[in-house]
Amino acid sequence: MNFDITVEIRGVDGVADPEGRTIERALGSLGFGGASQVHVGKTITFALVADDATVAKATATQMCERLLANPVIERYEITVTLRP
Amino acid sequence: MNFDITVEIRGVDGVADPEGRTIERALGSLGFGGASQVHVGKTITFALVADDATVAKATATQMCERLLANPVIERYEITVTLRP
Amino acid sequence: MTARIAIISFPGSNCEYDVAEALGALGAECTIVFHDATELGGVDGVVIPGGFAHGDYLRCGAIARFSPIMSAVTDFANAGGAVLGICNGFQVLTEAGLLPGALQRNAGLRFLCEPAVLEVASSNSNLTAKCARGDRVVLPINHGEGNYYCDAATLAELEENDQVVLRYLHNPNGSVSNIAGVSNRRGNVVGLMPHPERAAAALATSTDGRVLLDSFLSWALTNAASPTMIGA
Amino acid sequence: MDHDALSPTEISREITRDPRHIPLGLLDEEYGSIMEVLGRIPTDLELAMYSVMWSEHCSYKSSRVHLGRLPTTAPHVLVGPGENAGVIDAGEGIAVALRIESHNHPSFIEPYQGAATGVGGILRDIFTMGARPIALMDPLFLGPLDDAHCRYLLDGIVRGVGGYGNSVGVPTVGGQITFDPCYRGNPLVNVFCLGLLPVERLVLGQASGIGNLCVLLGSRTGRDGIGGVSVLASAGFNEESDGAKRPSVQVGDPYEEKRLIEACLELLDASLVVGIQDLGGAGLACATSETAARGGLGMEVNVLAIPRREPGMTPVEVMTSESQERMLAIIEPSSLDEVLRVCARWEVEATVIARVTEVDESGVGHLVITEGEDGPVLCDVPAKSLADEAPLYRRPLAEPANYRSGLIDTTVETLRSTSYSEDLVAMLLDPSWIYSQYDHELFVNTILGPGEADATLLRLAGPGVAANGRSLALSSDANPAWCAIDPRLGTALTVAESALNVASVGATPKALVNCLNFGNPTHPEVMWQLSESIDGMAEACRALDLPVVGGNVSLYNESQGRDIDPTPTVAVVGLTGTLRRRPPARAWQEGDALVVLGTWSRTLAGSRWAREIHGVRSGALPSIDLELHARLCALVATLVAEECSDAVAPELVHGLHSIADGGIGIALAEMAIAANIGCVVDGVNDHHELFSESVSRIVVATPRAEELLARATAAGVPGIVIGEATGGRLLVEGVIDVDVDRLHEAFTGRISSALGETVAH
Ligand SMILES: Nc1ncnc2c1ncn2[C@@H]1O[C@H](COP(=O)(O)OP(=O)(O)O)[C@@H](O)[C@H]1O
Ligand SMILES: [Mg+2]
Repeated sequence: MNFDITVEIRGVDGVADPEGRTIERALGSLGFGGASQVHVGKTITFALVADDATVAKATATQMCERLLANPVIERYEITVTLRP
Repeated sequence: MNFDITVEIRGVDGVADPEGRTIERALGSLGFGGASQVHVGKTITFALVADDATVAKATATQMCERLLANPVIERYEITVTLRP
Repeated sequence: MTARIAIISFPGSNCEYDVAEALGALGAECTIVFHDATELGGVDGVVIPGGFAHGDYLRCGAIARFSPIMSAVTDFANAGGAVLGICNGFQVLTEAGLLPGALQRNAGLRFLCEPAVLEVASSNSNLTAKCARGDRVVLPINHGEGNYYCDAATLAELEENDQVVLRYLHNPNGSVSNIAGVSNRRGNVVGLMPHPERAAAALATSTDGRVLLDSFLSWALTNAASPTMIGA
Repeated sequence: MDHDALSPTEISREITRDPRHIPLGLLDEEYGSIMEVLGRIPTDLELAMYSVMWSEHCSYKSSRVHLGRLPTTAPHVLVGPGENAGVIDAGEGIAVALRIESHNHPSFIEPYQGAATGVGGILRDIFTMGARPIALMDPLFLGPLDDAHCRYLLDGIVRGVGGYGNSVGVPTVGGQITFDPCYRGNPLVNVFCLGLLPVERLVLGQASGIGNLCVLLGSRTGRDGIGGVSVLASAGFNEESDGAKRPSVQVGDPYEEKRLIEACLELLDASLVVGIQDLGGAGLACATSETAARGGLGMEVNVLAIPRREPGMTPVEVMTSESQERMLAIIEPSSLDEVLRVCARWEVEATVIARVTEVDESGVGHLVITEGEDGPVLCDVPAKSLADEAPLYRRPLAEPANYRSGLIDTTVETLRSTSYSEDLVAMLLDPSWIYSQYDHELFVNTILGPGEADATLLRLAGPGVAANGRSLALSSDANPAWCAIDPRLGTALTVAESALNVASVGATPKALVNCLNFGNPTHPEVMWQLSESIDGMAEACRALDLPVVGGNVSLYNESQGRDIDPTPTVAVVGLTGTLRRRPPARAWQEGDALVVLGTWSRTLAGSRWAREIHGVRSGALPSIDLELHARLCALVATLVAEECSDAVAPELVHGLHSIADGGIGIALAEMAIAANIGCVVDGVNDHHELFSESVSRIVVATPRAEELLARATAAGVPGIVIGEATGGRLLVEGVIDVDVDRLHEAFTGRISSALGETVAH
């Protein structure tokens, strides 16, 4: 089966996010005052061939642990959807 | 009202995505054979105070047009959710 | 006559002193203008130097483009004044819409600090007016995001209008058509990734940057921005 | 807080009743000493502050008794060890600040951020002295490249050094790389920084002036790096606990640091600051107690005034957090408005968090921490007791059982290979994969950059310090293989090598800083190695007139109970006269005679050839005559200086390369690669002579061998002609025959081909 995988990667809570803070300041000075808690993360999308959704999720999890995310400072969230 | 905004930023078609290609190769050499079409994008999340969802979306769109995305190489997608 | 040059410094810029030294040695009178200023003063040319303006957060040059001084730089450029963006300055100029295209992460995904051999592709710009097409120069590159991109239509337009200023002989970063530097249509706004100011000092490995910087200074003096158009 | 002093029995009862010192890494005796100092049971905050300040990392409690044996003075030394950085007088009103530090354990846990924050930390040590940082170097020590995790670490560490150094706008102009299995589970990341200042801008990290304000500059305080010095830097690694140590990871923000540098230098130029201190290990606990102790006064801190990044932080977390990019400035109250204005312009947050207070009736300055302006007192301790009165340990020393037998083992001299050419090819390693990822040219100071010569040569100039024609030479060196065999002689050889490197670009060596990376100090063999190493360093520095102006000790470098090889890293800085031309580099010209100046040697003990090709690590290291070495350094510096100081170059020296690891073989190969010209050598008889690593010698390429040898003789330095530069092959009669192109390919490819593969955790 063909799956679409989306991995959202963000800093774990408590880790500084200097990029988010800088963007927040820039938005403020452009007059977008109402924005706060700006955070920047990474999204990795790919197609994956797997027997079923459980296997796809397990494979994606392994990929995150070994390569895609850095568990020391990042957490990740995986979404699996069947390809139409 | 308080909204959570998520802006997904990805390369426009035709722009090379060397990071995606490198990850794809790396996944392959780690033994994750089934992955293809790897793309890397950016996700910017923030909290926004706005009168209603339409205004929130309009404000976020302006932010993208002016600062968050560069139309020469990037396209963006905005998701607005009401804060519980 | 002495060319008066404004060198723009954003928080995070770091090559402003180097540019001032190199241009100063060629006889220019340089002032470092902080990004919060709103006026350039009476200058003949503007340089946006290398560095990491606003930390290069979000995208290189994206936030710098909104610094107060950038309105004055834009007016100066539109009035025909000589504007040169080096490395991060090139990124700022593309973000500000003063030059076409965009700069992306190096194809090899690594920062690169090394010499590059370049070929002058046009002498129709403030930077290369004193060079001939086909001249070779060696200049250091120093960037993580110098991979120039523009779509096919823009590229055709650049070629047609003679706006490709410099090309790499060996493409280090994946740039479209080996492009290392471009100009706007009039040739008064130029951006390049390599650092001519690093190839100018007496004991430097290469001194090829001098002819380019010298060209920029002469061009700035003879093609003064039309004052009536500034701020128009 | 008025209590009757606790009796010894009350103290020991308390230690067992409520052992809350244990998770903080304090020993029972140390907890007892704290109660003795205070005469009462400490509060939670006090105990936490003692635990970080009395950690090995902050207090040097195991090493301090030995460090005193190093020579630290010379007429040109303005500031020696004890301050944030050493400072020397470079003449003409210019001073040079230098310092080296390790960031070993954090880099193992998170290589990118560990290395990045290592760079951030050493930069603050330099600009806190009033100096503008103009150069970084990064000696690195990793496990072998064929190990995937080591490649992952190397990749992350190099990206981290570059990611921070490049963006903060300080060039990384040199460093070194060693691969050895002993670093597999404990890589070493040492970072050196050098800065320049007008002599009159020199400031010290002191809190002076009762009533003066302490302003915290820079980032907000978060929960990152809590207890980093006691949990991470002062204990070894073992598998189960690594995960638990992870919350200590700090994240660096080079953009914040860049603005902090500019803001601080502007404050100092405007004389708005009476003292300034960086926040590094142990965070505010360290910065407040050290500045108060150095100034001999007290300080009152309002912990609620400290801006936080996260809600719900406790006073203990706030005071011991190691959040990066923060500085503590001590200012007169009348300067406050101007200080805030300068900081606002650089978008640097600035908050008054404390004030300097007078001493009590017995002359003791107290560090008092309150919760709110007039709120409850959470801490009231003598500032000096935190900063200077940690227990000192004279830990037991023991010569390792195999030390003497190793020295007399002659196995190494019986080793043979089938092809010495192939050995040479296998030993070549070009670190350009590393330094091409670092900006090494910013400030247009770099005259001889990484890879061009034995030392980096920079103009003695930078923003705010105009070029005067003179220049600075820098070299960082370490050779753990030598030190594993004989830490005393090995360290002396390392110092000698570094001094000759600096001389070979025409400079006179002026000062040394060191980073002593060793294993677990509770192992008597490790303490013996440390003590021996310090003695070797002291001997060499005395003989070569090199004052030690600062350093850093990193202990507990071990994994799975195995200590790393003793790894003393040194960095030597030298000064040249006026340069009119680029000095000769590491190359030669067709037809040059090749001369070796210095001593001759045959022993293969400690050589890279013995270790890398045959896995043998024993034998007696080549000896060194330090007086001869000093003469050699002086001769080489003079010869090179003559090539670049006058209007017309004498052209007696076309190129040169000092001989150290890899011996004459590697020196010749690297010169041939750089020149793209081969050589024919008949003066090297066998593989002993080719790969021996005696450091008192240098290969010089000259068109006039007779004249060069006469100069050497006059200077009391031996020398011989070994061959000629010519052709396209490296030919050492009877030993080596290999094409220069092949050498070039092997040289440049080694790291990049290894790292071309996948870099996974
Ligand atoms: N091996 C050494 N040789 C000489 N001086 C040393 C050595 N190790 C540490 N020092 C000196 O001790 C002082 C305190 O060092 P350290 O605690 O690392 O500073 P910081 O508190 O800024 O991190 C420094 O001035 C340093 O130069
Ligand atoms: Mg310090």
